[in-house]
Amino acid sequence: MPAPSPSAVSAPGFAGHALACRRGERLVFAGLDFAVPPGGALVLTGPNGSGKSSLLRLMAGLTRPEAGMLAWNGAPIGDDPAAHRARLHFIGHQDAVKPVLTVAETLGFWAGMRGGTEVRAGLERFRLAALADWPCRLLSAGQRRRLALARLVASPAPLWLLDEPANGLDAEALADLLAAIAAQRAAGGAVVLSTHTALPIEGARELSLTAFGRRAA
Amino acid sequence: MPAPSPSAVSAPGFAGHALACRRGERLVFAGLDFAVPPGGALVLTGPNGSGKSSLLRLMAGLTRPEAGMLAWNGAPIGDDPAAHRARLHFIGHQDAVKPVLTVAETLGFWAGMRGGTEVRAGLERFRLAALADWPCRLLSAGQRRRLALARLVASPAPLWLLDEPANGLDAEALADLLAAIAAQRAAGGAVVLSTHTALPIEGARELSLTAFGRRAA
Amino acid sequence: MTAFRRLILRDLRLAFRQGGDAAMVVGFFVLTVILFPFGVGPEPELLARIAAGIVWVTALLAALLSLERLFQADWEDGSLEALALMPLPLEAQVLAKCLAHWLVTGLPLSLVAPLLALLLHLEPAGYPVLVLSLLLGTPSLSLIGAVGAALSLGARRGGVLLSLLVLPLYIPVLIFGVAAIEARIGGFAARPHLLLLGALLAGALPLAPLAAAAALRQALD
Amino acid sequence: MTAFRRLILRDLRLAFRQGGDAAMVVGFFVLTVILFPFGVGPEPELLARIAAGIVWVTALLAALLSLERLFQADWEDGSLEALALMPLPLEAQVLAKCLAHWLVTGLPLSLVAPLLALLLHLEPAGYPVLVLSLLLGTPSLSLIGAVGAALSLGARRGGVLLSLLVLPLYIPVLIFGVAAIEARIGGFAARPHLLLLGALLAGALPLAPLAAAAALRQALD
Amino acid sequence: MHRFANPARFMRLSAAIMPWCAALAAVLLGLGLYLALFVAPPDYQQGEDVRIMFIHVPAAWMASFVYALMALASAVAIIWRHPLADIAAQSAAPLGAGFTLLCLVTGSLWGERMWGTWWVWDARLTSVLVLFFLYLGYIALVNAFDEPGRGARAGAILALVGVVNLPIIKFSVDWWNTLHQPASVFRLGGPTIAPSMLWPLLVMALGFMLFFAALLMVRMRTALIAAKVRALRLAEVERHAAAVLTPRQAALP
Ligand code: HEM
Ligand SMILES: Nc1ncnc2c1ncn2[C@@H]1O[C@H](COP(=O)(O)OP(=O)(O)OP(=O)(O)O)[C@@H](O)[C@H]1O
Ligand SMILES: Nc1ncnc2c1ncn2[C@@H]1O[C@H](COP(=O)(O)OP(=O)(O)OP(=O)(O)O)[C@@H](O)[C@H]1O
Ligand SMILES: [Mg+2]
Ligand SMILES: [Mg+2]
Repeated sequence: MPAPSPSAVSAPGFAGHALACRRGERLVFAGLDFAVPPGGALVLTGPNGSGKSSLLRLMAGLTRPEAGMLAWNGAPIGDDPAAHRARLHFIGHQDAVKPVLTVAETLGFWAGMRGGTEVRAGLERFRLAALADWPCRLLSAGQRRRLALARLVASPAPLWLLDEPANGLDAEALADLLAAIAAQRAAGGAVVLSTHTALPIEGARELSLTAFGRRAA
Repeated sequence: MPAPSPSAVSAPGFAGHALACRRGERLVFAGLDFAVPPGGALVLTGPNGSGKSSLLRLMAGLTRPEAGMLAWNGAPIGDDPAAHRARLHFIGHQDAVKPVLTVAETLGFWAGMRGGTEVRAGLERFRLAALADWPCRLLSAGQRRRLALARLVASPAPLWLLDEPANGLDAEALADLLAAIAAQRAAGGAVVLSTHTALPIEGARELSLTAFGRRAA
Repeated sequence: MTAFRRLILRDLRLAFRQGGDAAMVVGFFVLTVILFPFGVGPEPELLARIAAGIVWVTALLAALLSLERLFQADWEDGSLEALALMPLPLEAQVLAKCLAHWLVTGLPLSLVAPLLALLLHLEPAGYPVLVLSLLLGTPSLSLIGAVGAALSLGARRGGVLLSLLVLPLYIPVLIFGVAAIEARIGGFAARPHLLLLGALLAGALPLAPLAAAAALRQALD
Repeated sequence: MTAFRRLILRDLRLAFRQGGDAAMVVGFFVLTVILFPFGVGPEPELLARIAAGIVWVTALLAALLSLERLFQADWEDGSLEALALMPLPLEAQVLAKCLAHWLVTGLPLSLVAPLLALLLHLEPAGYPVLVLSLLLGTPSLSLIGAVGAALSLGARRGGVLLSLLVLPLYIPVLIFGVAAIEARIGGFAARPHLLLLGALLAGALPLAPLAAAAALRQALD
Repeated sequence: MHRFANPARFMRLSAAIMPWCAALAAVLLGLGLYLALFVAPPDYQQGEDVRIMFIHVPAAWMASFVYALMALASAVAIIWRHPLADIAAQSAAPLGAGFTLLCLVTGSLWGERMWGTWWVWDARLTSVLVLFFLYLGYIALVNAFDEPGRGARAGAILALVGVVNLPIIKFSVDWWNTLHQPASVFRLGGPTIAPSMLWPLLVMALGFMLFFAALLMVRMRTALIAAKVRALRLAEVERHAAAVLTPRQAALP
């Protein structure tokens, strides 16, 4: 990956400079730079425990960087956390799906909390429309994952942070995800995702983390 | 997949004949046959919700088939459920890892419950030895998955039932898993696993489930 | 629908569908009050003496019981992370969750209390004050409990911590609640006690969500 | 180490490390008993009258409180599935889990009870019987509760159901437990009541694991 | 289809028996009420209040009897997996709860007259209350799962566990000294109740029993028909879904 210059932080899009992350007493990574222009995609790779999830949580503002800064269109995200929250979607390892709510209720809730109204579109994008009235308890692992991903479509947001979104998806659902990502980028949105399998995402930059926090060459 | 003849049920290894599975009031699949000889491997594929997990749970004896029978070396497993339990490993979608126990304690417990003593070997096989004294709360998603898989090595058993074991594993861990599977088969064990990504498992049969339970040609 | 109301609605739905943590409270409350006569004996005068205390202590335990999992379930399944990233400030979300919690615990509990007081032979004069004191006091229980629940999240000994943190804070609510009823039964004015309960609530209403939200943020860190 | 002992050890470890569900019980117990004087007033004679009842009712609630999650956590994270596939029969596993549960709830609770009885001015004559009755009664609470917890696993209103299912079955234990203490204090023999408690335990010991294991199997189905 | 073989026989049999059962119940209840209200003498102590007994006591007997029946059906359901047994247990539960409630209410009314209080925490009364909660718990448990099968199996286990309460109800008056009357009909050494009261009581009891039997059959028939409708509708949906989805599945690489 071409390391972005510090000036990338002031460019349009989402960027980070000299980031360091500490979990407990361990420094997971340090001196990390990245930049995702509007319409761009950044793919995080690296072995288990190298800090992909930690980096994504940091990007979402769930944790604070030990050092360095994150910026959106040049403005540090720490300056206005509410605005940052409003512009991002974060899908972590867990699906945030309640067994007793139906598929439509779940998606309606998460979309509605962000003022999104495209519930129907979300369900259809990930082929869940036929399951709309099932309680989520009945979903298979991949169906749950698709429901989590449907939030992306149901309430649009310019920045997507996806932690191993392809886990457990079948071939069709993977194609749906890739199509959704392509549409997001075409609309000028930015996508950051982590993965262990090669995903055919055109023109994506790759940021490869190593086990001890040094970026691979 | 070459459908096994009914006589396969009486052959050595693990086999099922005319299996049907009902979840709630839905028939997930019916009329399903399979056979895994000693040293063999069976790979379950199919879209999300096609019944791979349901089939694996059924093979484990966690649920009873709606119709049909399962046999080990020709003897129906229903005749001696205790013996069946003793000979199998089942790793589901969930990792059965407690956040407050350490890695070594977790593996020690699960192996010990089956009389297994190869805890060290399990940790090493999945490169967890360095993390042995970490509480599992600190593990990354892939590290947790590896810990679940380490049970396979820590207490040997002739039949492995693995539900999407490769999910979340990095390239190294995937190689570890494939090596463990190869060793198991070389020792005459049988392996059944489900997956959404193509895994290079030599000489494995594939059983492809479709959304409504008819086997694909 | 605003995000605030949506969150309340969702928590109510969860409570009614799985009941589990919150709606069980009324059942628990009723059964507990039924247990007491077994424990202390069935003499009506004795029961009447301790009726107000029993109803209030049970209300307190019921609230405590249901609060332990106020954030726990959301935390375990990743929902809390997602909620923390919603545009609605976490403080408002805590308030919404407390309100939902009160609607499925404090409110029905206050309404069912007279029935239980009847079983326990409480003096008739005490009824209106019993209901009033519960209506004023139980929201404070939910709010204070939320702080404890948030603090103990992810702590290694969540439960013990929760009760140790919260119960002492509950004591003033309990004291004023019971005092109001006893005052009325004894022929004195219940009003000062009720006003104090109101003051506690007025204090908890802005402070508790602030404290709980801060605790949640650092639990997610 | 046998699988049975290994399971006990693991449950004890979990209880001590995360405290949460089981170890909080003693704290809960102590605080509740402390709350009562606030609720019913501090007169020593009144407290002495109801001391045995309060201690027993609280023990019961504490058991109930901690039982809700006896199998729940294992169920949610896939451990229960794995346990059900272990060579050790599920009945034995239930017994092991009940034993572990009793060791972190019933046992400490029985041992700390005299202290609380002191706070409540229980007649000195009642102390040995208090401890004895708790030692005999609390294992039954764990066992009966395990059946309820297993039955309500995954049910739509787990919590309410659990108390609805279990509290009625707890009533006999409560009655005999209190009766034993009151008998001794009143100068009568406590022995028949204690024997009945023992009989309940002797009945629950083989039956409860059977019923609970059957319920667990069908919960996994 | 073997599962429907027995239910089909039940449907035929019950269709034949049920009307007779219901008619006989109506006659006996009418006769019993007439005997109880107009023929039986007032009690020398209780006066006219004693007439509550003719409702209270049969209701109390039925409360225990229905529970025992339910437990028996549950045992059959668990051991032989007989499809009718589950339905019988589930259909009986609300009826049993009704009888128990009737016993509690009439007992309460009677208590107000005789003991001057609606309710005392005495062992007999309490154990009946526990029985009522057991019924409620059973009904709640059976309906607490989305899959009917799971609820039925959980309920069966609970019904068996709750059997311990039956001897407590029966013997509570002997084991503890209570306000409540000890047994005077079903006791060693024969009834101690006057024949002029015994006969109306027995007629009422038989009437209650037949009334219960008729209602049970109605409820079981309804449950069976509902299950069949559900199965047919589900098969229809699945056929439809398969027809819609198969072409796309086939087109997959
Ligand atoms: C809510 C209060 C009451 C409850 C729950 C209750 C419950 C019962 C039960 C369960 C039985 C059946 C006993 C058996 O099968 O052996 C019974 C029988 C009876 N009860 Fe009550 N009862 C109540 C109040 C009363 C009162 C106030 C009276 C009258 C003073 C009364 C008089 C009787 C009599 C005479 C019998 C028949 C006893 C026999 O012949 O075996 N009950 N009651
Ligand atoms: N209790 C239930 N009642 C009704 N349907 C159920 C129930 N449990 C599961 N199902 C359905 O059964 C089907 C099979 O689920 P299963 O988990 O076996 O799928 P899977 O092949 O493992 O899918 P995935 O690849 O997503 O893990 C799914 O469509 C699921 O929704
Ligand atoms: N609270 C903590 N204290 C110490 N170390 C921690 C803590 N939380 C996480 N870690 C460690 O931080 C590292 C980074 O974890 P992270 O979850 O970001 O990895 P990851 O790249 O997402 O891995 P995976 O591919 O397995 O999901 C891991 O080694 C993990 O064990
Ligand atoms: Mg990760
Ligand atoms: Mg699956």
